[in-house]
Order: sequence, then structure tokens, then C-alpha cells
Amino acid sequence: MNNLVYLVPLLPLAGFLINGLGRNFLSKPLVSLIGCGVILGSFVISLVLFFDVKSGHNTLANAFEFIRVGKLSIPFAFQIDPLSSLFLLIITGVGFLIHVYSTAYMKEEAEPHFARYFSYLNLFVFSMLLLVMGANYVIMFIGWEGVGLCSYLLIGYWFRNTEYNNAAKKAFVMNRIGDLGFLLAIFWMIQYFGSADFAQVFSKAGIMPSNDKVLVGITLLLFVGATGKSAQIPLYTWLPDAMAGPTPVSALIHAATMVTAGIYMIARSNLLYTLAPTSQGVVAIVGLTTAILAATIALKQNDIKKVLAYSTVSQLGYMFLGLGVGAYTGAVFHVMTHAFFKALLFLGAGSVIHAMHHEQDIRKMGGLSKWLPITHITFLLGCLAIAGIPPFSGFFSKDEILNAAFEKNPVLYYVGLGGALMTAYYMFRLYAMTFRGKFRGTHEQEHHLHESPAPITMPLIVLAFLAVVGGFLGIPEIFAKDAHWLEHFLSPVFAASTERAKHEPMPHSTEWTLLAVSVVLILASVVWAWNKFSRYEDKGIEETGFGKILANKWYVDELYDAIVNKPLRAISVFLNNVVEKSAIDGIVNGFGRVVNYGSRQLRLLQSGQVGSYILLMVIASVVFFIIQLFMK
Amino acid sequence: MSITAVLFFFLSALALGSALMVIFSKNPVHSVLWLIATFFAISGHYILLNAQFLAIVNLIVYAGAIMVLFLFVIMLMNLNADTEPQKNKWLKMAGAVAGGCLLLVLVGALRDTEIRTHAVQMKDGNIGLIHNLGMVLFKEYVIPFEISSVLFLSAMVGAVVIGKKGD
Amino acid sequence: MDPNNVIVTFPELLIWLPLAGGIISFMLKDEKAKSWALLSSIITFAVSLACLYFSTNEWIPLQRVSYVWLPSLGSSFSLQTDGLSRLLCLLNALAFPIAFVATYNTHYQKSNAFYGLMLLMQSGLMGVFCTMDALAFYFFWELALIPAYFLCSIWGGEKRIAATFKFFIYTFVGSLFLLVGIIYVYFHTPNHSFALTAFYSANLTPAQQNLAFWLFFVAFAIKMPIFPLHTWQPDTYEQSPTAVTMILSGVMVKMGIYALLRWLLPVFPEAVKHFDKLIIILSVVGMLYASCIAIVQDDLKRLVAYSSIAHIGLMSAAVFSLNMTSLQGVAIQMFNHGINIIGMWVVVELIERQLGTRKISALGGLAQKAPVLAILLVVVALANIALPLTNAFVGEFLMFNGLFQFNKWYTAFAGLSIILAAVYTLNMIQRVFYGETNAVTEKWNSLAKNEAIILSVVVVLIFMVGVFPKPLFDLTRDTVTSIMVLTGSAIK
Amino acid sequence: MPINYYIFLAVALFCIGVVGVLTRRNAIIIFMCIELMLNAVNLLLIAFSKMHHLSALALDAQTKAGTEAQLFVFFIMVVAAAEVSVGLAIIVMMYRNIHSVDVNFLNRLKH
Repeated sequence: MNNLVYLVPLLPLAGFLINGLGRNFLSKPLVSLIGCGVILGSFVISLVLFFDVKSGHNTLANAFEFIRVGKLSIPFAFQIDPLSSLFLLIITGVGFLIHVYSTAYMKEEAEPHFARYFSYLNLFVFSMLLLVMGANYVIMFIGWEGVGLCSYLLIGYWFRNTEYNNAAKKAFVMNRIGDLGFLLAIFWMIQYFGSADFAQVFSKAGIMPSNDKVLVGITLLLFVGATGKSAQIPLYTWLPDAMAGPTPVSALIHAATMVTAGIYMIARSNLLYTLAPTSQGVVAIVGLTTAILAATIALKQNDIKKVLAYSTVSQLGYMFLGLGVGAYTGAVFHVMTHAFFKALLFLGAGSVIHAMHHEQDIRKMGGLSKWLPITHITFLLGCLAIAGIPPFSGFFSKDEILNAAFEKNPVLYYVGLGGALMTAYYMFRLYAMTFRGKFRGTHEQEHHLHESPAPITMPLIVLAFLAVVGGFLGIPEIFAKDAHWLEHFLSPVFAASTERAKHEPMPHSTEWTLLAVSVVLILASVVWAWNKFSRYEDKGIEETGFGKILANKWYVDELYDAIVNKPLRAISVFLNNVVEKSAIDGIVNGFGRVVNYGSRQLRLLQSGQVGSYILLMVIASVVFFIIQLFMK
Repeated sequence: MSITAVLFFFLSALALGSALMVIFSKNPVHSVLWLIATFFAISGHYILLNAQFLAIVNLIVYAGAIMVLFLFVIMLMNLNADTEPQKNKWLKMAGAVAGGCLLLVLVGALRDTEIRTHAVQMKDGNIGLIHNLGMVLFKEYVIPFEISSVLFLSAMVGAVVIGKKGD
Repeated sequence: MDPNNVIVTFPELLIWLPLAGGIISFMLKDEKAKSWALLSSIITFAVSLACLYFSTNEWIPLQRVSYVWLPSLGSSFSLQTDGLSRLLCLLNALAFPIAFVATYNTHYQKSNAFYGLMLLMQSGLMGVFCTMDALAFYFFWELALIPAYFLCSIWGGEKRIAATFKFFIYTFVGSLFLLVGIIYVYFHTPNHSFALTAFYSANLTPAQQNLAFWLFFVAFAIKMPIFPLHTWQPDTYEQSPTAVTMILSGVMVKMGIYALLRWLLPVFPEAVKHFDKLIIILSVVGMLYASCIAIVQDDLKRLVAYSSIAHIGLMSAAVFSLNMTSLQGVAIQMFNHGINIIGMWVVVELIERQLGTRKISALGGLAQKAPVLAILLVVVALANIALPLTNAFVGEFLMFNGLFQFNKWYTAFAGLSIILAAVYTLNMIQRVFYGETNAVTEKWNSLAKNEAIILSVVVVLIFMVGVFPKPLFDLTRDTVTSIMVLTGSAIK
Repeated sequence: MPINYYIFLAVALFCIGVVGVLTRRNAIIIFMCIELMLNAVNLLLIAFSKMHHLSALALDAQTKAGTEAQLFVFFIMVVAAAEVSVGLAIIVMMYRNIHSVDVNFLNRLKH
């Protein structure tokens, strides 16, 4: 089994190398074949591994020793357990679909760039696999930074555009801020537990008292890392900007996989968090706040991808809420369903953008259902899923998180529900403005409207299917006893946590009530949005008042600019011009100047006149005589 | 007071007085003449110390040859009292003070030396005779003596080269 | 081959070969000097590889030699290599061929003298890394410095004289301190000897240690350089010919760090303990300071120079954290930093030679004209900001880790520099390579074969060490352990 | 006569020479003052030689001790003669070039 484990990441790496090195020689079909083929290979192996894990057999593969210093040993080791095998499937499965999709979506690119794109994509999958397969935090960190790099490369894929480059840079830098937190957490673990191995850390942490200062510190730092990668407050602003990348990239990296790395990390460290309720509380509150904040912004966005981006931020917030209230399974469940429907929505949006010739403003769309039937149906299914309408997948996962939140604190539930209502509203606003009503674009665009080719629609259909049925992996207990397959599957990973955080299950009556209330409210919100925006006319009215604040994303970017960017630049300029040039160099040159001045003054003694020399000589000998003879 | 003591003090006074006149006379020619007087006084001291040979050499070489050379040069240049510009007054003072200080310091330092009461042999003694000196000079010091002739030769060549006009 | 019956030992070869090569180069004709220097440096490189290979116990006689030099002073010309020395000799031997190949297309006036001086410098550097005698150490320290001075002042840029002057005064003042320090410690050694082991057993009271510590430290700190003694560095790097800059930053600054490890920590353990906080704070401040300044630099060379200062700051902080992890990190980071920064200089050199400018603001869109260069630079730049699986990650990870064991808060602040590093590096990549081309970058021709090869070598090294750093660990472990033992046991 | 008297006399002559060198600007006078200083030293040497001779006589009636000092004086005179010839040649040349024997004009050392 070990050799198979190595193959999973090595295949995409091979794809990256072949496509990257051969980008000038390989033809587009060949590049597509290699790019997709390696991912498919990984997927197949992942399936094998998955069934292996399902039969209760975890794998720990130790490739080679990476770092060994004194007692500290960090092997390059991979671990396949239920959690990672599930993520493997999501990454390679959704990844494969998106690779296939990309072959059509990117076909207008020149050949070297086409190969470059696929090599980046393969490299991304490789890094992401490292991230989830690593058997210690260091390997996870390697993947963690690797995906950040790929995200940077892919956002800035069209590197001639300065704005895209800025977005890419922003993404990387913000991720790095998070990475610093992660890194410090690793150092702390190494210092305290003497290892970064999951097994060792957890076994040593398991015997520590709850809310120990060290654990709280470590978990908070880990969470800082998670906020960077998973776009949570305060580091979320890079994700909407990251939409500058090609749409499949947004689907793969900025919706389905990379941004869920933070959730994976916390789910992986669930024991630490369970033992540090303070940090859990922070996670829950930050997650919920992000969910609400992003949802409000999404209400007023007009760029199809921006809406989806804020929706992603918001959904990630829900996942963190789930983690924060101890619903680890729920969070992972939501990661999975979210990967399905958000990838679907992004790819659908990509299909629309493709058809509209790179028009992304939904005010210029409308009535597209006529021309894009498959896209339309699958997109609708995706919207239903994300809105949380039964029996689509989003309903089950979101419900699980919200229920857990209710158990923890009803306030969390109500606020969360409010966010869910907004989600339903803005998703159907998006849907209605895009596919319903009259077409608002130019005639030329209308003329060229057409359904996308099969490589684009096929992934849509597959994902739509998954988005519809994905929820049945985790049917709550009230519907059927012991039907929550996912909980069962993941139970070994979360066993230690569930043991420590035992709680009475909610009475079924309460659960039914909550369910009914939420479904009714969400339906109402869906209908409202549908009605309101199906007849949308683009009147070119500027938003005013509160709407304007929302449309401008609460001015968070401007705020960051004012409190971080500008001061940093000002400080740098100050240091460079004043401290470096005047102060430090000034002191250094000052020494030189003093010596110079002193020498010039001393030089006056050297009058060149013999008389004065002799005079000095006599005086000096007098002085020496005095010293020698009288000063004993 | 013995005759030697009288002679000693007389010669000392003569030497110091003439030396002072050397540096104070305005006219270089007078300086030269006073310097010759000083040399005579010093030669007298040599005789008092039974260094008869050196006394004669001093007179012949210094007072005779060298000072004549000086006189020659001065007269050749036609220098007189007016030609020498006055030095800065302060510098002059400083020079005098420095010299005085040197004197004071040296005298102060040497006043208490342990050999200060050692007597110096006067009147008699024969090591200063030409015979004695010659025996030592031409036996033990013959090589330095010969080398000093080389020195003279080179000095002569040097003087000629330096004094050659032009180029 | 019988190791006990050797004619010449490795450290001797490593020192004499470049020296001979340099002297021969002076005598050669202009056009031949370039190839000769390359050949000579490659031979040296081969020797250094052999030196690595024949390093097991049975070959010890090949790694150690001692001549009577100045017996009356208790100084012998004793050379010996251990893991750390061998690693740095390898770096030194590797850096010169890289520098020569990378600048092969640049023609220097009076190139026989240029390459001769370069090889002399290599010889001096080798000596610094191999010698086990304080007087010889000082001798080689200066031997490495003086050619650098001439190289910069004769072949440098416009303001070379001012820059060189600054460089010389700084390093010279440092050297004088060092000399005084060496003599001071010498008089406190048990039987007045300059041998390293004698220095390790010098009888110094804590107060004396504190004094002598600063004499040594100032010299090393200037060389590294540590904030606020760094201002010679950007000027010198900017003005020197790039081949020289490569050596200065790639190898010569390692002299300072190496000297800290070899000549400072074990000699003054108590003083090190006494001043560690102060120096770590200085280093951390320097890291942030240099990173901030790098953000606003418009000259590529200055940017790289300041980024180097930031990296060196981390190394010095790690040295003074004084634990196994941090020292091990420093040991391998010395090698990695050398490789990476040489890679950066190669790119800068290429850009400057082809486009005639180093101004970041004047460039742009180069990725379209020079995709291969862009890829190679991105890899090197990412290694420079210590992305995982590149070589610098391993070193920086360990150094930060060690620093963390020393103090959490210092590490958190020092960690800010990795964010700033990302900012200035990405800014640079973006403004040089991305965006649209302009009149300047349109002039780009193509990447010459030798340049592409040399950059590829750098990139391969970056990944090799980054993925599989074990050989470097194995090489340096013993040295690091012995330094820890020497320093640690003295403290107790 | 105690040696002290000779020492003081010689020192006084020497210092007069020094003062002369310091206060006068005429190169020839300065030169003469130097000669004066030399003579002061000569005098002292001879005085010491005789002192030495006297103390040596106590041990050996036939002693020649003190002869060397007188020979030294002899050599000093020899050197002085050579020195004067060259020195005066220099002064003559200087006078030819700048028509003055004022040492203050000779400040080329400054440049």
C-alpha cells in the first residue's frame, strides 16, 4: 500500500514537470491528456486507498528523513486515514473534473501558456495532496505554502495585467501572514511536545488539562494560519480579489480545495481545540462573523464571480462555526458538499462567462436559460444546494452545523440562520439576474451566445449530480437511525474529541421545529429574490446609503490600505531616507568628517618652516625630560 | 682661589658672553667674529683640561678654517644687519622661552646627579698629548680614520655638485 | 593510496591551488585569463568534492596538517577540516565557477589581474575556513579582504571609490579589533599559543571575556553584517562588479558567521550568554529594518543587498539562540544562502548586461521576452523567501525554531520579516517580469547557454537540498554538536 | 674643579645655541648656532674624559683611560668640517635661487 501512497502526490508532480519542462514542445491535446491523466490516476489510487481505509486499515508511509536535529526528527511521512482519504477523494475527484473543464475553457491560450496553466494546476494538486497527506505539521506546512504559491501563480496567470498581479500578490502576502501563525504554532508544538507528528502531539496533548495556556496559544496560532488560508476575518480580503484568475482556478483553488485547508487543519487538530474551549469560542465567533459579513457584501455585488467569492467566504465561515462548536463532522461534511456545489457554481459561472465573451457583470446578463440549458439547470441545482433546500446536499451539511450551534448557544444559531437566509437571497438574486428575465447585453453578445462544449458541460453534470445527492452521506438521526455514514466513517479521527465533549443529544421535537422554521424561512427568501430579480432592469442607479457601504465591501480594503499598507510604505521610506541615509550613514560618515576636519586643523602645525619644527622638537624634548626626570 | 679656578671662570664667562653675542648681534659678520671668540674660549678650556692637541685642532679647524669659510660666504652674499627680516615677535619669544626652559630643565635635572662632585683633572696629565692620541688613533681607530677621509671626499664632491651653477 | 603516507593534504590543496592559479593568472595574457580562471576554479571544486568524499575516519590524515610557523610565538600553520569547514569550502569552491561562468560574457579590462585577484580571494577564503590557528586565521581573513578591495575599486561602478573606501574602512577597523582581541586572548592562553584549542581553554574572567567578546564580535558583525554596522554593504554590493558581489555576499559574509561559530561561541561562552539578548534584539531589529528598506529600493542590487542583510540578521539571531536546532539551521543555511544569493546575482547580472539598467522602475514585462529567465528567477526568489521544498526553508525553519526556543516574542517579531520578504520579493518579480514590456525590456535578446546552465544548476541545488537536506545535516552535525558541547560545558 | 661646573657650562652653551636656532631666521646664523652646540658637546666630552681619567688613575698609574673620548671629539670635528662644507654649499645654492638666506622662505616641506 505504501508505494501506492507515494504515487498519489507523485503523479501530479510528474505532470507538473512534464508539462512545465515540455511546454514549448507539447501540443495542446497532449498537455491536456497528461494534465488530466495524472489527476485521474491519483483519483483512482485515492479510491483504492479510500476503500482500504474503509475496511479499517490506516496507512502510515515514511518516505525519508527530512529533518533530524538532536532529538527532533521530522520525517517526510504520509498518513492515510479517514479524514485524509476523504479529502484525497475531493481533491483528486473535483480536481479531475476541473482539469477536464479547463481543457475547453483555456483552449484559446497559446500553447506554452496552456501547458504552463496545466503545470501550475498539477503543481497545485500536488501541494494540496501533500497538505492533506502529511503525517506531521511540517509536511502539512509544506503543502500549505505550496498551495499558496500555486494560488499566487494561478491568480496572476495572466501576468500582463497589473491588477491581476496585485491580486495575486495580495493573496500570497495575506496567506503568508497566516503562515507565520501556523509556523509559530509548529515551533511551539516542537518546543512543548518535542515533535510535530500528529500522533505524538495528540497523545501528549491528550493528557493535558483543558484550556491549558500552551494549548490555547497553539490553537490560536493555528487558527491564525487558518484565517489566512481559508479567508476568514481579518485576512479574507484576498479571496474576492483572487477571482482575477481563470474561472476553473477559482473553482478548484478558491472554492473547492485550497480554502478548505484551514478547516482540514483544525479538523485534524480537533483534539487540541476540544481541549482549548477558549480557542474554540474564538473560532466559532470569527467564523460566524465572517459568514455574516461576507453574506452582506455578497448581497450587493454585481460581478458574477465576486458574488460567488463572497459566498465562499461566507460558507467557509459556517465551516469554522461548525468547528468552533465542536461539530467537526459537520464541518468536514460541509467542506465536501461545498466542494461539490461551489465548484459547480463556479464552473457554471465560467460557462456563462465563456458564452458571454468574458463579460462578468450580471447586470448585463439575463434570460440566459434560453441559450445555455445545461448550464442553467446545473446552476439552478447548485443554487438550491447552497441555499439549503432539502433534499439537496447543502441542506444536510448546513443543518448539521446550525444544529450543533444551537446546542452550544441559540444565539449562534439565530445569527447563523440569518446568514443562511441572506445566502439563499443573494444566490437566487444571482441566478435570477443571470438566467431569468430579458437579455440585457449587447446584440453582438446575444448573437454569439451558445451552450458550452462537452468538456465544460460534462463536469457540470457530474458535479450537479454530486451536489444533489452528496447530502445523503450524512442523513441526520431524525430522518433515519444510524444513517449518518460520514460520521461513522470519520469517527476514528474525532473519537478522542467526542469522548471529551459528550453532550446530550437535542430532543427530536426541537430539532424538527428548527428544521421546519429554517426551511420555511429559506424558501420564503428564495421566492422573494426570485420574484424581485427576475424582472430586473438595468437602470444604472448607483447604490446609496447602507447599500453603498455593502457594495463597497464595508470599505475594508480601504481600511487595510490606510492602516497597514500606507504606514508600512511610509515607515519604509522613512527608514530608507532618514534613518539609513541620514542617521546611520550620517554617523558613519560623520566619523570620517571629524577625522578629516581634525586632520585639516592638525595640518596647520605642519607649517613647513624649519623653525617651528625645531621649536616643537625642543618643546617636546623639554616635556619628555620633565616626564622622565620629575614625574616618577 | 687657584689660578686654574680663576682661569676657568674667566674662560667660562668669555665663552658664554661671546656665545650670547653670537645670537644677539644683528650683523652676521659680527656673529662670526663672536663665534670665533667663543671658540677661543673653548680652546682655552681644552688646554685647562690638558687636551692640548684638541685645543690646537679646534683653533685650526674651527676658528681657522670653518669660520673663515663662513666669513667668505657671508661676504660673498653681502649680507648685513638690514637684510635679515624680523621674525615674528611672538615666535621669537617662544623660541627664547623654550630654550630657557630647556636650560632650566637640564640644569634642574643634572643638579642632583651622583657624579656631580667628581673632580676633573686639571693642569697635568698626558693623555691629551698628540703622541698618546696618535698611538690610539692610528692603531685602534685607523679604519674610522681612513673612512673619515672618504667622508671628506664625498663632502667635497657634494659641495661641488651643489655649488655648481645652473642646470 | 595510503592515507598515512600523504604528500599533500586537502586543506593545503584547497588553499594553494587557487593561490597558484591566481599567481599564474597574473602572468597570463588578457584573453586567456578568463578560461584559465574557470579551469582553475573547476579544479578546486573537484578537489573540494574529493575532500568531502575522503572524510571518513580512515582518511583523517588527509584532512589535517600542521607546519611550524612561528614557534617563538606559539603559532603554527595548522589546517584542519571538519564537517562545517568542508561544507563552506565546498560552497566557496562552487561559488567561483558559478561566478565565472555567469559572467563569462562580461569582459573586464585587464582581466588577468581581475581573475588573479579573484583567485587570491578564493585562497584566502579557503584559509579562513580551514585554519585552526588564530594568527593564521587573521592572516587569511585579511588575505580574503584585500583582493576584494582592489576588485571593487578598480572594476567597480561609478561611485566605486567612495564605496570601496567605506567597505575598506569598515572591515579594516573590524580587523584591527580582531587583531587586538586575538592578542588579548593569546596572553591569557595557558602556554601562550595561538592554537584554536588553546583559545578554547583560555583563562578569562567574565569581565575579560566581555571585553574580548566585543573585540571579536565587532569584527565579525561588520563582516556579516549586523545592524547597525551594515551600511557598507549595499554600497559595496551596488558598486562592485557582479562577479565580485557574488563572492562577497555568497561566501565572504559566511566568514563572519563561520567565525562566530568557530572563534566566538566556544571562546567566550559566558560573554555570549551575557550578551545574547542584546545581540538577538539587534539582529531582529536589523531584519525588520532591512526588510522595510528593501521594499522601497529601486535598484535591484540594493534590494538584494538589503534582503541579504535581513537573512543574515536571522542567522546571527540563531547563532546567539545557542541551541542545537538553531546552530544546525545556521550551519546549513550558510550554504543555502550562498547558493540562493548567487542565483539572485546571476539574474541581476543578466538583466543589467542585456538591458543596461538595474532600475526596477525602468523594467517590466520581461517574462514575455525571457520566460526561462523568469521561471528560474521565480524559483530563486522563492527560495530566497524560504518557501518549503526549497533549500532555504530547511535552514530558516530550524533557525526560527531555535530562536523560538530562546524566546517566543522575538520569534514572532522576527517572523514578520518573512511577510515583508514576500512583499518585496513579489513586488520585484511583478515589476521586473510581469506587466507589459517597454522600450527597455524590448531590447532583451536571449539567454545564453552558459547562463541558462548555471541558473539551472542553482535551481537544481535549491531543490535537492530543499527536498533532501539529510547530507548537509550529516555533514555538519558533529561540528555543531562539538560547538554546543564546548560552549555549553563552559557555561556550567 | 667639579664636573658639575663643566656640565652647566656646556648646557648653557648648548641652550644658547638652541635659542639662536629658534630665534634667528638667517640660515647662516642658524648654522653657526649649530656649530656652537656641537662645541658645547665637545667640551662636555672632554670634561668627562678627564673625569674618567682621574678615577681610572686611582687603580692604574699608567692608564690611558679617557683617550677614546678625545678621539671622539676629534671625529666630531672631522664630521663638522665636512658638514659645514656641504651645508654652506647648500646655503649658497639657496641664495642663488631665492636671493635670500631666510629660512622662512623654505617652507616647501608643507607641500
